[in-house]
Amino acid sequence: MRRLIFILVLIAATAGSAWAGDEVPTALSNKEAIDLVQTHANYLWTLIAAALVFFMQAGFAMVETGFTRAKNAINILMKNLMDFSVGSIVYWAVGFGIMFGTTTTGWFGTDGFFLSDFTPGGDPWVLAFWMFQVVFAATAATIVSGAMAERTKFVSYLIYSAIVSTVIYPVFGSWAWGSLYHGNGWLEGLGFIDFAGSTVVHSVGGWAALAGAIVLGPRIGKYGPDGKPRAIMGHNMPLAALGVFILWLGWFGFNPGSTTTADKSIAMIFVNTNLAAAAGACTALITSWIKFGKPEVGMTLNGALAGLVAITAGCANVSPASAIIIGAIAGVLVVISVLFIDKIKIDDPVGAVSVHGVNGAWGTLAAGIFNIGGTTATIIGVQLIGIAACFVYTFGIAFIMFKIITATIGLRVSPEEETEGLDVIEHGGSAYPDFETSTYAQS
Amino acid sequence: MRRLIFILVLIAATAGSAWAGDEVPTALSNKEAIDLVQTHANYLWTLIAAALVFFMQAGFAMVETGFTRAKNAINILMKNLMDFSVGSIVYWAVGFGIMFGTTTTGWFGTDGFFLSDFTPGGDPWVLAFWMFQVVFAATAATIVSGAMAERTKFVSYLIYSAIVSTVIYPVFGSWAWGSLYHGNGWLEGLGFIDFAGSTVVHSVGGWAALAGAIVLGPRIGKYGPDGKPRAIMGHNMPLAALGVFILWLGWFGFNPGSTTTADKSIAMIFVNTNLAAAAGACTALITSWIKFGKPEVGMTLNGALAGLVAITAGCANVSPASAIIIGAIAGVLVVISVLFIDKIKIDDPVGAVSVHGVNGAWGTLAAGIFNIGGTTATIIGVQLIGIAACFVYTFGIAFIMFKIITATIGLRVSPEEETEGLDVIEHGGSAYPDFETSTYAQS
Amino acid sequence: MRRLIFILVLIAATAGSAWAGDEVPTALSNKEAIDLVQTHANYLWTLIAAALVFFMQAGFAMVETGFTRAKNAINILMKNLMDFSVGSIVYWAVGFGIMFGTTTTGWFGTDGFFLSDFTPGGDPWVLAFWMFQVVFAATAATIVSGAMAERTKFVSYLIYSAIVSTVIYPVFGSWAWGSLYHGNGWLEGLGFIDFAGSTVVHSVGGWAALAGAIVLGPRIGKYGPDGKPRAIMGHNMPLAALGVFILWLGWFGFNPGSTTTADKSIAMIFVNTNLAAAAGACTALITSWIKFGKPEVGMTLNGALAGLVAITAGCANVSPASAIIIGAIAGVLVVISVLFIDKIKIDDPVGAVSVHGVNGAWGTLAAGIFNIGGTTATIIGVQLIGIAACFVYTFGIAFIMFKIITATIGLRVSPEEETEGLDVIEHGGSAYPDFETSTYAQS
Amino acid sequence: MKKIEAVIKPFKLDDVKDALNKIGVKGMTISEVKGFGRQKGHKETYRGAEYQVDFVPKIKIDLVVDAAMSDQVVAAIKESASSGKIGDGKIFVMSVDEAVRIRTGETGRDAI
Amino acid sequence: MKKIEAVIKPFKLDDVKDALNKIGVKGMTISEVKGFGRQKGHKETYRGAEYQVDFVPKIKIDLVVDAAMSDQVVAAIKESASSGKIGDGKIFVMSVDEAVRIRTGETGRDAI
Amino acid sequence: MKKIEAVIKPFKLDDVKDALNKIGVKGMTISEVKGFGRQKGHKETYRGAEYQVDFVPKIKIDLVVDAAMSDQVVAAIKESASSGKIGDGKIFVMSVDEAVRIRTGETGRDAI
Ligand SMILES: Nc1ncnc2c1ncn2[C@@H]1O[C@H](COP(=O)(O)OP(=O)(O)O)[C@@H](O)[C@H]1O
Ligand SMILES: Nc1ncnc2c1ncn2[C@@H]1O[C@H](COP(=O)(O)OP(=O)(O)O)[C@@H](O)[C@H]1O
Ligand SMILES: Nc1ncnc2c1ncn2[C@@H]1O[C@H](COP(=O)(O)OP(=O)(O)O)[C@@H](O)[C@H]1O
Repeated sequence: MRRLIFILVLIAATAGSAWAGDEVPTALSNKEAIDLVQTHANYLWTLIAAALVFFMQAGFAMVETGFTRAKNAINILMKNLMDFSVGSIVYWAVGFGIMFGTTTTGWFGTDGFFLSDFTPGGDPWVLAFWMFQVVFAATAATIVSGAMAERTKFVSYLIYSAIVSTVIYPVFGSWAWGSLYHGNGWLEGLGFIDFAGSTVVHSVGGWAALAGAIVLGPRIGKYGPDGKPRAIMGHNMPLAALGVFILWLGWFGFNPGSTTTADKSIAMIFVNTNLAAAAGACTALITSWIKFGKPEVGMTLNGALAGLVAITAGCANVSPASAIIIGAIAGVLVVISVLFIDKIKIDDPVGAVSVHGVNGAWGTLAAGIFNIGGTTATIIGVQLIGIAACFVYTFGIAFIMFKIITATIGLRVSPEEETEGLDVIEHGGSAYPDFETSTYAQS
Repeated sequence: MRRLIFILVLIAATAGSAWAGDEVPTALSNKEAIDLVQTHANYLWTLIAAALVFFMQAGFAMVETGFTRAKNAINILMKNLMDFSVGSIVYWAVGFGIMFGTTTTGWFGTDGFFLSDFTPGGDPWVLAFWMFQVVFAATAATIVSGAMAERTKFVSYLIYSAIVSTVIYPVFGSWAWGSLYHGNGWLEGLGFIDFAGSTVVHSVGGWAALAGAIVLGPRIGKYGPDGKPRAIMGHNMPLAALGVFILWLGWFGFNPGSTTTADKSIAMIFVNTNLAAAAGACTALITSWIKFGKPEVGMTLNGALAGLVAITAGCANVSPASAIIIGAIAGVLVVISVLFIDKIKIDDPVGAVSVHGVNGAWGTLAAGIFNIGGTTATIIGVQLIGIAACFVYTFGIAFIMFKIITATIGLRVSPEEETEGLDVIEHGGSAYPDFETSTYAQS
Repeated sequence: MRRLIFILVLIAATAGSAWAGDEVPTALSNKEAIDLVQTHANYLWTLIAAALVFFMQAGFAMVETGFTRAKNAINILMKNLMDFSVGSIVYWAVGFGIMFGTTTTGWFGTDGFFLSDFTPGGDPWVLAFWMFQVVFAATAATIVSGAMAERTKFVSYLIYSAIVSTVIYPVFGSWAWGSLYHGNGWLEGLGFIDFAGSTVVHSVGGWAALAGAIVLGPRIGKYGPDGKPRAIMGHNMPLAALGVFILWLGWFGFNPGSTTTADKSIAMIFVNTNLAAAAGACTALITSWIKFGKPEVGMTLNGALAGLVAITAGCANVSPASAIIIGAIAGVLVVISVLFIDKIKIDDPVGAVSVHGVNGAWGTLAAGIFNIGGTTATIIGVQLIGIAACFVYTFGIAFIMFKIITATIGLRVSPEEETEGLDVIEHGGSAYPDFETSTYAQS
Repeated sequence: MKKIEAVIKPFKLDDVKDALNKIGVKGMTISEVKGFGRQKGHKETYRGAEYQVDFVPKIKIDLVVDAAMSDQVVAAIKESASSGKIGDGKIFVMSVDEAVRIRTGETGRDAI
Repeated sequence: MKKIEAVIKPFKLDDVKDALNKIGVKGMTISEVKGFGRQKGHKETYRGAEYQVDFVPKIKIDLVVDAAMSDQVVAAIKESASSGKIGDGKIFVMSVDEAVRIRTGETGRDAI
Repeated sequence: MKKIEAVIKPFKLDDVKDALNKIGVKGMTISEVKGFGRQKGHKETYRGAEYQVDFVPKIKIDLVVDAAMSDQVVAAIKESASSGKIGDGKIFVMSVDEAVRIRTGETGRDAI
């Protein structure tokens, strides 16, 4: 490896200059060197955080698999793997440029495609930054798969998840975060606060999921002849719980990592993230206990996630005490929202809309309300504008996209396939061939 | 995000001063800046380590779920999720203050509740430190759930695990670690060595678990009419093994992270941690092979954990060779201990007492014996005092607590519920609805 | 802990000198302090990366368990746990010295056994470096278990995996990487490029796996009377998928960590690693879709891994665009290779040979072809020499080793044991006692 | 008394159960079985190798009724279990000599 | 020969097995079944939606014995399987024309 | 018609199936069962405590055939299922009063 280090040092020019040195150090050369070490720390933190956020893909995969039926396990796993894989490629090719390229209009970027901003020998920060951003894009994309689970055609999934990572997410992202790189969006221009993406990532994912679930319609058997929602139980609670722990871990990259700087500010973000998640789990547990007479596992797991989503916008500008309040409210909200969405006959197997859409909105509002520096009508107003813009834009465009897919290649599998299970029909395999699975209980 | 960075920089005052600078750097301003960068590295390491330790919650959840029966899976998962969630809140409100607040008596702290030591604009170190400590507190609490699995009332669990994180753990913690912040405990005053908590975290958890298992009594069917212990097999070995790998990973935050400093010392701690775990797995494998004629998976997994627990106290002050010896002995010890505890009719489904209690004590003693700077009768003596104090205090108070709970709301579920399974009765769900589970084998 | 910090500071001498300081700082003392902080960052990164690579053990365990049958789950888990545990001990005692000790011949090192290069008070870098290297050694060793799964005697496994970590891997490693420490190998002398070990780690593992699979012969029932390969389905796809996500995460330590330096160069390595994996998954999906008419999960998972293995050699000296090409080719290659190996009657249950051996070779060649600084016949030539040397050496010595084991203690379990399952016979347990498993489907 | 064994398609179970309740059947025992017959299984691919699943999942209903009710029950099952597609399954009728209710010790018709 | 089919509560299996061994029954075959009868299932909640589990897990014992032994066996099962609570299950007796031990080819009484 | 119930060793299923196909049996129903008999189970160790697995996994084949075919079928199963080792299993033959094919309503011999 060392041999290559040399090549690398040449590439990382600045580094070279700072370390070449046997020449006598001066206050100036030292200052330069100090800044460089801090820069190295920033790279380190940004990339480690990116790795943690990447791992959230595993979390989503486990949660969504655990909350759906065994006969569709391969399908949901494939979707989670492929939305990240396809997403990485398209975000490299197009998405990143749209989100962070220079923009004349303030509506989206128009350069920096194919990571063209990076030239060997040049400053590699764009690579570190891209790495951190691509895992965010994939998060938005993967949220959708949960709400549309157990009935969506695989090929259609690939197409729309590519569209989400190429256009839908990046365009909105450019409005709120473009200036983090070469862009400058109208929403951030207003002073919109969404530190790590309650709206930019989670609501975008959640509202797209909502559109998808509506266009698809509910799974066979989800609603009885009486129109009452029926339980279609997830097949593997340990996997679902593992997924939530993994997501919680990943959020320690998602929120504090959004500083892309290794400084003291990450401490409060860690604490806020953890407290909000804890509070969300507690209040969701209590709410389910009161409403159903028993502490329900699915809701409690959703509660922790709801707390995490809700603190994402304000994790850097609210106090720990506020974080607890924000998370606690999210925990109640998610239970009510899941029941409500079930009731209005929208079938969201994993609760993606309630967790990411609804609580993304709540969290964004809360970031304004609980702003540590105090709040104003303007701040709240801007937050509301951002929330509304996200819903109108995302739901609208996603709805149209899903309608077009339905009209062309088709979005949903046939009833036979749905009953048989997507694993056999779509992938020609079964996830648990050695186990006896009960065929009637949930067919 | 960048927009917020500014707010943050203001918050992180010191940082502000160091980076504001276009003024000409001086040796002094540089020194200050260097210290700041090092401080940033310390924050980074402390918080990343905290994230790794947090992930141990997932490890415990998988180990405990894997080592118990399918009909109680939801219950054990919920317990693991909630002890961390509830624990985070109560440790924020009370526990941290008791453990690290200023103390006049040396018995426990009396300020710093609700993270009141942190003021916006002030030094956020208390937040980083709290984050690292809360995951330790939750570790102590979650250990208990394993020993009391498959028969403890959920509501009673919530209550006692809250008490552990609020009082039981923090009080002992203040004795040994208080001076890491504002406190100063009598035990550390004596020079007690417990770098990362073989005693403070693991023995506290283990002895509380012992008290709980004794008060609860064994699971139905654990002992035959002949009084011989019968096997109640864990239902999912892959999950249990995954849990052990996750815990091993987490320990790379648990032990080296306890420096809360990014310096060279963490290297030896990493190596010691890894070698002790490896040695523990090896000797436990061999011991089980000799004793049962076959290399047994449960014992081997426990062996790795035993090695990790045992090296925790001395990870920073023993040599790698000593670490191997410490781990190797732990691996033998855990097998003997599990068999012994089984024999005296204490039912510990996952071996929590043997892994955390017994080997926590062994590790603490070993930290004195193998001290890299040489050992003395005094060192050993102090270690023994610490070990004894931990047992007497923790077992005593926990025993009383469990007795009170038994006498009031009740600690154990009804025999019917136990036979039916806690998932259906306590949570109204089942962990694997799509799978055919054998109902007689282990009912 | 703080109390110990002092002891530690004494140990970490240099650190001591730099921080002791209330004396007036000078440009020189500052320069020294700056270098020290950078050194701390390097330690931090190297050790965090080591932790991530360690976690790959969990990934391998899940992939191999998921891709094999339920009746052998405990066995494969034990093998994964023990190759790391035994491997850690023998690599500490012998392997590291052979790989990185001073060498007079250029064929292997002859000192630094038992970490003897570390002396309390001395520079602990050797410990950080060892920690990073031991997880690499274990990776090479664990690769073998997959190809030989479901029919290898446990005791024989322990022996040969110990030999791999003691001799086979270290000797080749010393040829290519020895100079990273005290050694200097003939291969690196030629200018062989293998930044993170496509050849050194993965091909070594893959070719040893090939030898093992050949000597063992296929599992009962793998080939029909007609000689056609028959599917023996893996029993748990969610575990397999989880394993792939974990491995992907671990690779963010494996590749960028190989800098063992916290500088800007890691950014491009992160990006390349991610893009190659994504591309591999995409092309494997497409290839399986074309070849089998359906997107097959096993192949797609292998595709992601193939991309990761292939980029390992060149991750630091190829452009992101090249990384995509390298990964894309790997994804196609792995499918073809798996089918080919199946066809020539070598039974590799998890595709270890195709993923690690074949794509390790491809990646090493690609590192020459796509070299960012341009390529030459010499570069390609040296890469080919390295690839060939690895195959001849590793396959040869491993083949002999397996033959000797077969002739002595025996390598394969009896047909009865194989039919019954290794868990019951070798370990006297079952991985899923609460589940009804189908006994005929895949007996 | 007669024992009626019906092998049906899993997703038909609910309909059959309801149909039997309607005609007053108070008890039955079901089990997961695999069927082999005119309805062929399907092919699966695993890592490139094809795999023929011969046996199709079915539900078997065991039902003991008073001889007098037998035809009516058979008719009800035939009705409710039929999808008209191959693989709908079979109904077999056998004689039962004795029936006992464990709880009460009642025998014969009272037992069922 | 007679075939005795008993549907019992899972946790009673051990007792029944022991009782049968006592009276010299050398073999039996058991299977996991689900029962529907007077004993009703239970309600489960999943993410807020209620779910009625109609079928209760039971164990079915298949046992072929010499006709002469039949009553004794039935009595033994009735004894050992009874908890007095609803859902204890049923015992059915049928005639068997022939029995063969695969290993030896023995038939009739020698086969069981 | 006759109902043939065979309890065999799982890994023999393929052979039995082929043997039955050869003599023209078009359908059968199988289920996973656990057997208790002369073939004893095995001991497992879990965390040091021994555990006796009494019941051995077996496959049960349910097969209804025309009475005339019965002996031939029994012979075929006996042949193909035999490994000569203890635990090979049993074959039982019972009379069936009626058979119905749900799809067509055909009864008797035409139904099977
Ligand atoms: N002779 C038989 N004995 C027992 N079960 C049978 C027999 N023939 C068919 N079955 C069962 O009935 C199911 C359906 O039969 P099949 O021939 O596939 O369709 P159909 O009943 O519509 O002709 C089979 O899967 C099998 O479980
Ligand atoms: N007519 C029947 N035919 C077959 N099995 C039956 C019949 N009635 C009951 N069973 C079985 O017996 C079990 C117990 O019957 P149930 O009516 O619930 O209680 P009890 O036997 O105490 O009256 C049921 O779960 C079912 O498996
Ligand atoms: N009397 C019986 N009634 C029902 N099934 C029986 C009976 N005896 C044996 N079996 C079944 O046959 C299987 C094999 O019988 P076993 O006595 O173990 O060997 P063998 O048939 O070679 O004598 C048992 O596991 C059990 O499933």
